[in-house]
Amino acid sequence: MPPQRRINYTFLNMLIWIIRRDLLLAMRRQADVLTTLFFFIIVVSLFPLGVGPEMNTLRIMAPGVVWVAALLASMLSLGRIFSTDYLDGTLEQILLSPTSLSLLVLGKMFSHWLVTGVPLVLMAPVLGIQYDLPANALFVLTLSLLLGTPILSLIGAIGAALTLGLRGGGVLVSLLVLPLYIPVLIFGAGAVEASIAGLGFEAHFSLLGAFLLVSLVFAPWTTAASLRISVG
Amino acid sequence: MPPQRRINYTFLNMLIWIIRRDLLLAMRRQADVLTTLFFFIIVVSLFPLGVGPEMNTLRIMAPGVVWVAALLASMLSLGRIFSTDYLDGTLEQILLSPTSLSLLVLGKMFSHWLVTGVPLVLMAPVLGIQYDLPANALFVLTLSLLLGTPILSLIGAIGAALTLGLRGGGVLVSLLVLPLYIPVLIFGAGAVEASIAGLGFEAHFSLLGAFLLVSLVFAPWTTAASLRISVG
Amino acid sequence: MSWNSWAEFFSMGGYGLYVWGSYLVSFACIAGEIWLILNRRRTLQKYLGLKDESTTREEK
Amino acid sequence: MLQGSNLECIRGDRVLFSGINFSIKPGELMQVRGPNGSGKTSLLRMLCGLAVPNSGEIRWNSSNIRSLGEDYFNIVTYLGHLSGVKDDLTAIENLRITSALAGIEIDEKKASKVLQEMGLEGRETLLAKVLSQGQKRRVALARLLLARTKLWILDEPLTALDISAIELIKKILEQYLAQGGMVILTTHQEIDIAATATHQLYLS
Amino acid sequence: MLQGSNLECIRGDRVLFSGINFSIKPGELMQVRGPNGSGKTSLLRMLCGLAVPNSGEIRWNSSNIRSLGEDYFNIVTYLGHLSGVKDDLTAIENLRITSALAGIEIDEKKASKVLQEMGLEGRETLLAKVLSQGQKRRVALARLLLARTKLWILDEPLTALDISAIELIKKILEQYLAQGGMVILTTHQEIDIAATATHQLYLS
Amino acid sequence: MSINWYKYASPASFYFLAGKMIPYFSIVAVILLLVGLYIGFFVAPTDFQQGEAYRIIFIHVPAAWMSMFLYLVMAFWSGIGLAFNTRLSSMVATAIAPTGAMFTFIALWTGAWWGKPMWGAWWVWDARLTSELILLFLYIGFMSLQAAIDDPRRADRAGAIIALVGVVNIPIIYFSVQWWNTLHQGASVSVTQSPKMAASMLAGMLIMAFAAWMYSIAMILMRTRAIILERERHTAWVAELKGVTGVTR
Ligand code: HEM
Ligand SMILES: Nc1ncnc2c1ncn2[C@@H]1O[C@H](COP(=O)(O)OP(=O)(O)OP(=O)(O)O)[C@@H](O)[C@H]1O
Ligand SMILES: Nc1ncnc2c1ncn2[C@@H]1O[C@H](COP(=O)(O)OP(=O)(O)OP(=O)(O)O)[C@@H](O)[C@H]1O
Ligand SMILES: [Mg+2]
Ligand SMILES: [Mg+2]
Repeated sequence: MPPQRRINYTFLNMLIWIIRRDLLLAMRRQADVLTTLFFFIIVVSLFPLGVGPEMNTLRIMAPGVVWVAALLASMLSLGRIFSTDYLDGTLEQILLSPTSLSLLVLGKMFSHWLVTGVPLVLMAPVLGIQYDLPANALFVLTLSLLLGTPILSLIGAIGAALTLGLRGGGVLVSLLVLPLYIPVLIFGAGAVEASIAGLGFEAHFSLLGAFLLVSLVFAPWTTAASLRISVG
Repeated sequence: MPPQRRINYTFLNMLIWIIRRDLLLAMRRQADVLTTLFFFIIVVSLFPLGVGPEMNTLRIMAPGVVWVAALLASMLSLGRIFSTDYLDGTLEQILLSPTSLSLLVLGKMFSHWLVTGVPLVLMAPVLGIQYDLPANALFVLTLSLLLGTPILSLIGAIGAALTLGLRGGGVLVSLLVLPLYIPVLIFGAGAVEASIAGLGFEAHFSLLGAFLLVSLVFAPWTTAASLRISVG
Repeated sequence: MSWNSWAEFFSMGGYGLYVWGSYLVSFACIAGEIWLILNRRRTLQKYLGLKDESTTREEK
Repeated sequence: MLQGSNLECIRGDRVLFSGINFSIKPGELMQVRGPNGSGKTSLLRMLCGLAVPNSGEIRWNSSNIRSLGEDYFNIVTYLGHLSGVKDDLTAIENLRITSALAGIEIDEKKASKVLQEMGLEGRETLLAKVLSQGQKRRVALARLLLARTKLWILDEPLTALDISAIELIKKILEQYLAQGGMVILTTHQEIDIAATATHQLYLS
Repeated sequence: MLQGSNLECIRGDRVLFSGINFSIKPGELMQVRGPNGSGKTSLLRMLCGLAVPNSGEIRWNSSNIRSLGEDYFNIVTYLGHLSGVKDDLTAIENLRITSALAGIEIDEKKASKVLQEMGLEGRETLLAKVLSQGQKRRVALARLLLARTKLWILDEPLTALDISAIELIKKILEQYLAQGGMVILTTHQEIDIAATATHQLYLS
Repeated sequence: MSINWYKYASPASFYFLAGKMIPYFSIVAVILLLVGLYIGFFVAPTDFQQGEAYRIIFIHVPAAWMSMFLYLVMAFWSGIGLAFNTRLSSMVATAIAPTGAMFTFIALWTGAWWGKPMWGAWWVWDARLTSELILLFLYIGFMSLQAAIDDPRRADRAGAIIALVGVVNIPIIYFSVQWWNTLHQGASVSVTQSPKMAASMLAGMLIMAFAAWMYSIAMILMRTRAIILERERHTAWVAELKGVTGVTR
């Protein structure tokens, strides 16, 4: 006879607790949030230094560069989703929590996006100005990041979970995750390029939206399974 | 009366031990070495995806992109120089070693370069071909990386030492280190661009060489001091 | 240089947006900094229970 | 009632243990003993569902714990080598969050009362990273005072604790056992805990 | 002879200890005692030169250890909470490298002999990450069998060790003391070590 | 009259000394600012090339100067703190960083708002602009590093190292215009050459620069005082302050 599930907590409550916790941790380490953002800014600002100051070249590169930088910034912060929890044993406790693990994982993904994705979205227009993008393209760029960054957090978490506890996981995770990021990159940057070229970008956006939905459904579940494998 | 220094080890011996150790660890974790390399390859290969397949644009971007990728790859692997040693207490033992700490640190920097820098240098010509660079430029690209990557390891170690044990250090280190990497990037990529444009690149190279010498002299010492601060 | 009217002064020969855009933001930054410092001091005073701006003490 | 039958654990080329059988009823204590490396930690991780035995079965009231899934975690509290205390949270926050994850929500006042019982008075609002080894461990153990589970699995709970803390843990365990809880414990330190029955499981 | 005079340690708002004075001579043992969080670890890290006291002075044969610089590390061996055992190296490699860093080069045969003395027979070529908690600790402690330093500073060396290992450590320490070594030790477990003189330093 | 410098090197004495000096610096800063703005907007003539847009110079150049100068001062004091273990100098260095970062930001901002009408772009990847941007990153790096470390002694020393290493950037900014041939104009104020601009423009710029300097000193002193209080809150002299009401004691 399986035991009765206690009722003094609800699923939603759990979700809120885990998000609150992760945001609290992020607050404690404001440096974390700020540094992901600055990493993004710095990478975007590095390219002109390597490539040279010619504005026409830069304008062509802009969508690609901003998107690649967003991708890298988001990827680099993946380490933090699970590894600190793993190292200090909190993850074991999360795995042993009497709630759906997928739900807790979804909460962690959401707070990861709040902490790393949203600042990038907000910062993107300013960086676009550095590359002299027209207002219209800036708008599309921001919107494409808004749609795309959650996908990065969702998919990235799978990789982070799989590489947990492996030394050098930080780089291994990029190897696993980047191939999955590539479609997001292509359609994200593609939308902006299309809008610069004066073409429609709706097709790109609907593809991004579809990716988002698919990963929203599958990623938490897959990540939960990966965690059980990595820790077990 | 200070005690007699024992003579059953020499400075050189120590240096060899620490390099051997770090290479052994890298062998055990081949994934680490390979993944830095693959990161480099993937970043370089991502750009054409983000920017579009136009060969002329790509050729202009090539030196910048390869250099930025090398810089990021090297930077991302900085975490490994000290942090694993810090977490398992080996670093304390290194700090308590009766040899010059700067020397041990130099050994660690050297093996970091062997493991991360050298593969990039070897790989660069192949990637340059992807971007349709002429043979001459490929040669200069490789040479510039050969001169530049040791600087990245040397300077990077300072940042890694300073951020030791700080959560979110992985990204904080990039904030500290990237501004210092920028001159290397400018002159490294500049040399290649000059050679593509048919201009002389000797000036760039001698500046890179000067940077290398300066950092070779100051970086080990500064890093040793930073380590004592971070662990103390 | 003398301006013929306030309107001319504010338009800055057509560059009003840029000139005032620069000055306004700069002074906003300065004001912000001053506010931050004063606020920091106020919080500290409350926390430490200091009664007043005690800037001096009797030299012995 | 927790039952293990014919449990086996293989690590690398080595059979750590095999043919392990036991059963514990409410109010009973099981001490897992054995020298370093005999497989105590490995066994405990199987019992709490983090690892899977190479062969054999673990049953809770005659249903396999695998089949219980997440419901099993309503029954068991595990405390491992790693204490699950986050360095960047204060003691209070740590306790509130770990117990929330275990399904028990408490407010700050309650949390700080529990921490005081664990001898952390005056440290409740310090970040855990500045706490000493033993203090961290106390924060982790405070969770036991709140747990309403039926089975506690504790891997070396006494590590880093001073004598007064060990006394405290002993009292907590005895009280829990008296109320019908079950405890599975490893420790290299001698500790004498009163229970309805004390099983000794020797691994070697 | 190691002397501490008037040592003070401040962490955050708290004075952990102040006015600590002691001196140890060859053959003597000092046990640092005190409840969790009383500052034992902090004191030991000062004594081995990893941290700097907030005030006061630590002298080795009447010269300040700061002024000795790296020479001091020829005198002292420190073993902390963290054992300094690398997960990705085998037990043998770990031992060879840590002792090389301390200035003592040994070959594989010697290393494996020392590990066997520490009760790790058959585990010498396993990667440390698969070793149990106690086995890892033994690998770390093996270094003591090779050390030729005059002062050992040990922070909770007995953590995770089983009874036979504790006996072994006790024997090693007694032999070292008999040969004129000095030992500074913290532990929450009772252990009775024979020495020319045993100082007790209480922190609270 | 001889001043006992050592006395003022103790945070406690400095706290009171700074408290006395802040009003003077503030007043001088305000006066200079008003005079400078008056000259800038009402005395200096219209530039024949740039029209009125050049009036941004009166804030842009002082801010750019201060951004570099303050970095040097910060690196100097943190270096002193590192070498001689003087707490006060490290605190001053910590106090300088936010003001320096603010001036760097102002230089970037005003530069951008000047560049749009003059060059037609908010931003170009010119050497000087780039290195000023790097300077902002250096300030932010310094501040984030210190913020990430809880133990103030450790934070001081770690910050000092990064500040000193970053000093290499300053000559790069200053000479970048000579090294690379780019859009941004070179130095128009130089000790060796006679000035190339109208005397009233020059005067306005210099006066504004002094105003910025005085302002910085006042801000830094105020921030240092706050830092002193935060760090020394457990000492006897801070405890003594608790009963104090203003000057009356
Ligand atoms: C974001 C853009 C800009 C940045 C970061 C920037 C940065 C700087 C810096 C660091 C200095 C001081 C260097 C020195 O005195 O040697 C400076 C001075 C100056 N800048 Fe800019 N600047 C920017 C845009 C502009 C623009 C658009 C103009 C005018 C068209 C301009 C005109 C000047 C002038 C006239 C000086 C004074 C040079 C001197 O007299 O020494 N700047 N700027
Ligand atoms: N891949 C492997 N090959 C050989 N032996 C292995 C391997 N992985 C683990 N082991 C052995 O398995 C055992 C793990 O034991 P475990 O951690 O469960 O011990 P324990 O009883 O908890 O010991 P302790 O008292 O030290 O905590 C160790 O003896 C270790 O050497
Ligand atoms: N920033 C801080 N603010 C207040 N207290 C602090 C701070 N940092 C450290 N402490 C206190 O300093 C003490 C550190 O003690 P230490 O680790 O030396 O203890 P210990 O005697 O080794 O204890 P244990 O027996 O648990 O290992 C703890 O009591 C901790 O709470
Ligand atoms: Mg164990
Ligand atoms: Mg301790």
